[in-house]
Amino acid sequence: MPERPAPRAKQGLGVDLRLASLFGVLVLLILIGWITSPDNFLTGSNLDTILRLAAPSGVVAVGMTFVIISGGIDLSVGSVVGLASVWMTTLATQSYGPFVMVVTGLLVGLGAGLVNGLLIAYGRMVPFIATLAMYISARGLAEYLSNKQTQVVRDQDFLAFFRGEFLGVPTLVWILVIVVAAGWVLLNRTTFGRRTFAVGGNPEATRLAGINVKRHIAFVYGFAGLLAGITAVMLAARTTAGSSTNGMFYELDAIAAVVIGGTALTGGRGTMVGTLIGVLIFTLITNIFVQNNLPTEVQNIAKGAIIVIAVLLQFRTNKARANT
Amino acid sequence: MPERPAPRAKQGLGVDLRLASLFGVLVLLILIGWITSPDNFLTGSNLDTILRLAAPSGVVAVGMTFVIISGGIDLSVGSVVGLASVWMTTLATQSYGPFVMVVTGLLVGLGAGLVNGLLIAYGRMVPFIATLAMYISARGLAEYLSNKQTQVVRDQDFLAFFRGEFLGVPTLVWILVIVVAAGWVLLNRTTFGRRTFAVGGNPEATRLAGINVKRHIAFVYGFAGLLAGITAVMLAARTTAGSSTNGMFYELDAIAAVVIGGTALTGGRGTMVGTLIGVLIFTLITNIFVQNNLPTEVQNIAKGAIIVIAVLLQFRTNKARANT
Amino acid sequence: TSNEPPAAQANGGANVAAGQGDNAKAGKMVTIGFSAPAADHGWIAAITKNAKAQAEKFKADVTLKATEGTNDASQQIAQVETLINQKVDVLVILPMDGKQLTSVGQSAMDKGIPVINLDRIFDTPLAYRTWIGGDNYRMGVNAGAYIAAEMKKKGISNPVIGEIAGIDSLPLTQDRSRGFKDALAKAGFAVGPRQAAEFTVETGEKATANLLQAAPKLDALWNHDDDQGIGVMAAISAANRKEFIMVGGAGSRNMIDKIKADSDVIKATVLYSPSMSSSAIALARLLGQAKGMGDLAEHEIPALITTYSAVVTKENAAQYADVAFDS
Amino acid sequence: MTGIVKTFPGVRALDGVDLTVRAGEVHCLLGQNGAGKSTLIKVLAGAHQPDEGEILWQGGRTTLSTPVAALRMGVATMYQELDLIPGLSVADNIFLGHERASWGFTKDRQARKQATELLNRLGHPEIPPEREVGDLSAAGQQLVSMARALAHDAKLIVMDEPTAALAADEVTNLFRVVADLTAAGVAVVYISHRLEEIREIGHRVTVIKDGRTMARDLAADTPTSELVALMSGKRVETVYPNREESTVDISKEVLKVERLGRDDEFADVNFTVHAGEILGIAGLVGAGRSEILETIFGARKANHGTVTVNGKKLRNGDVRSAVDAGVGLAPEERKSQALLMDMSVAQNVTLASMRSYSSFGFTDRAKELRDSRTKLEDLDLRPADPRRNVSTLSGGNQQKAVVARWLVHGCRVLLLDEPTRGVDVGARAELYRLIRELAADGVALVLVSSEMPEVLGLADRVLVLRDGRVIHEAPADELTEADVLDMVMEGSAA
Ligand SMILES: Nc1ncnc2c1ncn2[C@@H]1O[C@H](COP(=O)(O)OP(=O)(O)OP(=O)(O)O)[C@@H](O)[C@H]1O
Ligand SMILES: Nc1ncnc2c1ncn2[C@@H]1O[C@H](COP(=O)(O)OP(=O)(O)OP(=O)(O)O)[C@@H](O)[C@H]1O
Ligand SMILES: [Mg+2]
Ligand SMILES: [Mg+2]
Repeated sequence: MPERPAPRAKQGLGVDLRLASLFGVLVLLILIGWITSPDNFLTGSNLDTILRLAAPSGVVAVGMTFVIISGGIDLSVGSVVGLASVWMTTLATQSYGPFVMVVTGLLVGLGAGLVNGLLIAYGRMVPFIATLAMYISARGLAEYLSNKQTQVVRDQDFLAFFRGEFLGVPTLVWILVIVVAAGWVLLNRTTFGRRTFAVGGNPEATRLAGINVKRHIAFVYGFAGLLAGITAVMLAARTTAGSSTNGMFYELDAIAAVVIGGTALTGGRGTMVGTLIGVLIFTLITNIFVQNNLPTEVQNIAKGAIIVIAVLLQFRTNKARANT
Repeated sequence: MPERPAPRAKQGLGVDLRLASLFGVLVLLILIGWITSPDNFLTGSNLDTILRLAAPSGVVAVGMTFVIISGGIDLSVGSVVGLASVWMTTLATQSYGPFVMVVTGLLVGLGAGLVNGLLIAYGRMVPFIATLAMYISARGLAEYLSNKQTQVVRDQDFLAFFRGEFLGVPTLVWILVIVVAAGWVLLNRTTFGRRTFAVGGNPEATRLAGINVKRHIAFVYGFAGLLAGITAVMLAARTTAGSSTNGMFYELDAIAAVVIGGTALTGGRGTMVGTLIGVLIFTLITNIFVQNNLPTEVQNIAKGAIIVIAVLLQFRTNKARANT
Repeated sequence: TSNEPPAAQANGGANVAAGQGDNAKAGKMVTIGFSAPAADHGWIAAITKNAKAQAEKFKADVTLKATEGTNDASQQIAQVETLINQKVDVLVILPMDGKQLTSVGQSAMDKGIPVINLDRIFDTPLAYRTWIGGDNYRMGVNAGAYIAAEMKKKGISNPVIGEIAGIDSLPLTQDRSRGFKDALAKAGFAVGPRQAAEFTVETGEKATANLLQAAPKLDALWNHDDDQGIGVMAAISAANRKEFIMVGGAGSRNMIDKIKADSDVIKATVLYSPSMSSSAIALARLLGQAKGMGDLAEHEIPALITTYSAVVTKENAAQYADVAFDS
Repeated sequence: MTGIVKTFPGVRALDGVDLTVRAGEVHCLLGQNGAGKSTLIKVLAGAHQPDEGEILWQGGRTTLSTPVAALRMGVATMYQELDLIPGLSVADNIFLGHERASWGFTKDRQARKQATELLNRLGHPEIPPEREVGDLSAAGQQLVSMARALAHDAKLIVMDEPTAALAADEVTNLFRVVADLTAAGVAVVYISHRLEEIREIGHRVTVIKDGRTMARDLAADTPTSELVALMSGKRVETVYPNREESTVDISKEVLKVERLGRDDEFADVNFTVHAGEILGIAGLVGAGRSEILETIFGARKANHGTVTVNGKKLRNGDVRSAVDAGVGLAPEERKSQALLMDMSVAQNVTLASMRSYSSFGFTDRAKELRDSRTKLEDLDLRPADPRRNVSTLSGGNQQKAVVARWLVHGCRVLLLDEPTRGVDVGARAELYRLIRELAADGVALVLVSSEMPEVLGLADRVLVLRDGRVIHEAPADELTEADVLDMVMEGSAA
């Protein structure tokens, strides 16, 4: 028989190598941060800051991981964050109290995500275009709803809870941890996750295995929308306000983080841990730059270069791994 | 024999049907414009305004058409426009006179495009990510070069030529016409165009047919960068200034126009005429909204909806065509 | 200014000017074209809102064609061109970037349409009939002077003074920062940690959260814009920092209320009021009707009007309640 | 070519292969799936760079660093995976890479004219050169591929399984062209798994196994058993296993298809399949066989007619309903329609039965591994490691993985579309045995194959299909290959 000793390294090991190289980048950044500002970088409060900044983008990136593994892309998440944050902070919504604020905020996110999903799955639109349309419309709708004003959150219970801490860790960070953990379990230990990989890997084969691919795709975008809703809640807490400008450029940051994290844009492959590291890398870069009082433009030039280097490095690792 | 009476409508006819439906949308918009502002819409000066506004985005979209047909995407064009416009308007560059301004502006665009192309073709980066990195870096570099100041064009020859008219038609519109015509010929009547379709349709098969796919891809992105450089020249003429904020969101507008124009994001298929109509549709929408004093947010909500409707409509047309 | 608080309430929080004397009477019909950048944050939104409210106030003799909203210079040029094509009588333009819109302003003037240039100034006086706007440099100076005085009052000789700027690529931000620096330098102080945000709450929060980490101890902080200020304050409260005084910019209702209450780090804000757009519409009307300004001896309205960036503190907050805008 | 070595990450695909081809001969390359045939010819085409070994061309040493180098030298290749651009026209595809052009501007009229001439030479003047290749049938595309090889005026044409997608009459046509070429002194390297073809046109045969040359320059009429022994290292005696008397009650009607039809594809298809029965469907490529299977399975929506499984009517156009009723489909294109190449064998096997491998939505990975390992061992899938990536399996074993998917699901009706396409002789025999065993276990099977002997040798009953209509139904032992060929060709030749 034509079979020989396993021609490729095992899937598990491969993932580990790739993640290890990513983790190396993270450690390197921490070292750089520590060396360049030894007094302020490795403090508890700076860690808090980094994690709190990472939290909303991290939650969006978890949803994006699912979308990209399923073979799609979601350009609208940032706008949906803005829309949901505006919705939940209008005077009308706030008058119903924090519970309604949070729940309807999540529902708006979910709803926008489902609209994306339906357009893509049943309207057969290319994800890029369907979510581009949502990107434009949702931001417009947010401006319309808010009358382009920043809406301050008046509800003290909401603020007390979401801006508070639990066991010394900020609520926002807890949310991030819970969402990433739940995302990991959902992706790796449930049929939903399995189907997401399958749909992204080979939609036709998945359909012919009796799985309702369209419905699954609609769910995946709905899920990403729901997480955008959670992000809106987090941002409303962090900034104590809802605004149509909330969540701007989150889609690009999330996509960059997911891809840096090793998830393939062609679908079918990806890891949640990689995404988390990707998000942390980007947050760290910003933090290190600010710590050293460097201007934004230098930060941007470097950010682009880091993306390129990280991706090329992964490619090297892959090649090296493949050559073993 | 394996050949039967053509089960699908002929390609030519199919394209015509699709373009016809697009053209219908264009005509409909013109009618709407005419009905809602009968006095101002169909005037020569308004036509001038529309075409001069369409000109820079149109040129970018021509390059994007090639990139998308080749199976890629270029998120960086807008930033490259900003970078090139800043480059050509620095005091140093301006001191060399208009010729150097234009030529180096184009070269900066070409260079940035080639960097994209090299990263994608030889660095094997996903186009989305390579150009995302360029998107971030080029804007940062533009801010750095310009020190975030708007640089006014002092050269009167430059302004006289590019802001002038020729045979009653603004130079900018001439440039658009020439670029679109040249783009059409390049795409449909040269080996370069043929190979662009081939690379996008099946890169491996193209390689096996003896075509240097990598070099071709690098060229395609270089070409898109060159057109971004031309756009920078046009914007510098139109705004009489160079600024790092020039060209913002042009990539999204261009992608939307190209896709509305019937070019498939999966590569291998597309038309130049469709792209031109796509660009005109978007410019018209903006113009109609301005004519009727409608606020941006409504405009954005509508723009998203129009993208969805136009794409769904095309899908219908395709289906109808396939079922004939 | 001639703002009346009750009118402000009646117009949903927008500041409008009432015409005075003869100017209050309806005159010949004037069509005013209005163009501003994308109203993506509170201050610009207030500018547009004020313009509309002011036009509504004068609806007897003013028609407003308000195109609004783009951050793309070339698109705003097209908008202004459209207004010119529609043959408006007067144009009020708040350019996305003064330098980039200069040519279209000039072409309007050339066609005989007077242009009121609002705030971000054109590159040449030939492009406008009248400019009305704030004084960004002095805004920075006033903020710096206030902070310097407070530092002296507290006897801090070597203070750490932070700055949260707005969008760095706008000339107005650069002017504000320059004024701030100059005023501090005069007192022998310097700007410490500085970060630029983008006039949005979220970027304000992010920049501040990071800045506060970089500066474990601060004595004063100037934030250019009260709109992003909501985010700045949120970051400060999240970091639980109280050791410094904060000064805002622009003068939103929110911040002025907080200053009045005196329970937060914010102690003052330097005005940069969007009420200037109400004034611009009022000026445009007068221009269209070939009238002068009531209390001035001139027959014509002046060519340059600079609003004053007053420092609003707890003591005088009540006085400025009417120009405060809803961010 | 001597001593060619090519390693891929983890695989030594070629481990010192020798191949000598003379002008004017048809040199056949034989070997099991994964033996390295395609890799060898890709080295010859300049698509792969060999790690070791040398290539002599007309006596001189050459290196083929790119496909262009090979084409310039005179080697044209028809690759195994169709190497066409679906969005381009027939003419554009034929001249891709050496476009008829001056100064970079294409001369489309000239290209169309020359394309028509080439297609004429292949006996297919009816294919319009401006037609988009994606709209052609698989056979039509194969012809375009061939026209492209001819367009190069090559001295050596390599054909990698050119007949895999062709029907019998097309094969005859192809052979005529090959004969013309060799008569003109062109050498042809011919790869096929169908030994009878090799006998028909081959002059000499080289057999490779596991990346090594097992035998070179054999005569084309070397006995089958000897060739198979060389290829597999063992002897395969009888290809089609004998029909055993099964113990199941084959009178039980499991699948009933009534008046099934789809516009433009097929119409009025009626048949029933009993438990333990194998129903074969014979017909030419393009007769609509795949479409019928996919419609039964719900992957396509029927325009009329019904499908009943065990007395229960299936919902039209709903795969889930078919799967729930116990129907499984091993589709025609394994790679694109059945397998998840990035996933493990186990995950591929359980894909259709996720429900039984999860509780409250959480996957039971231990059970998944356990069950799939058992099934792999049952099917003798090698290596029986469920954690392995399915892309590392050979074609035959991948096919078994697809069958395993439906067995794990407990399916009672299995639809097999070209189950042995691209599968080598040794693995074929195993698949045949497997199909028989399934029948013996009471599974109702529908078998579609382009290889007539396969249908006749395996099936109990055979439907003959022409142009989307059933024209004949009979027990397999009452039909001969010639009968069936007669029936399918009649009319279509006109
Ligand atoms: N690009 C590649 N990367 C890694 N391994 C490869 C690659 N191409 C081929 N192989 C491996 O090389 C070996 C030889 O493959 P090849 O395609 O040459 O076989 P073949 O004889 O043509 O088989 P078949 O009859 O199925 O076409 C196989 O084990 C295959 O998995
Ligand atoms: N791409 C296509 N576009 C339109 N019609 C097609 C296309 N492919 C196939 N058809 C039509 O569908 C019918 C059945 O084609 P198909 O080749 O799939 O049949 P088949 O009998 O399953 O052949 P095979 O043995 O190759 O699977 C034919 O009428 C054919 O012309
Ligand atoms: Mg092969
Ligand atoms: Mg078939």
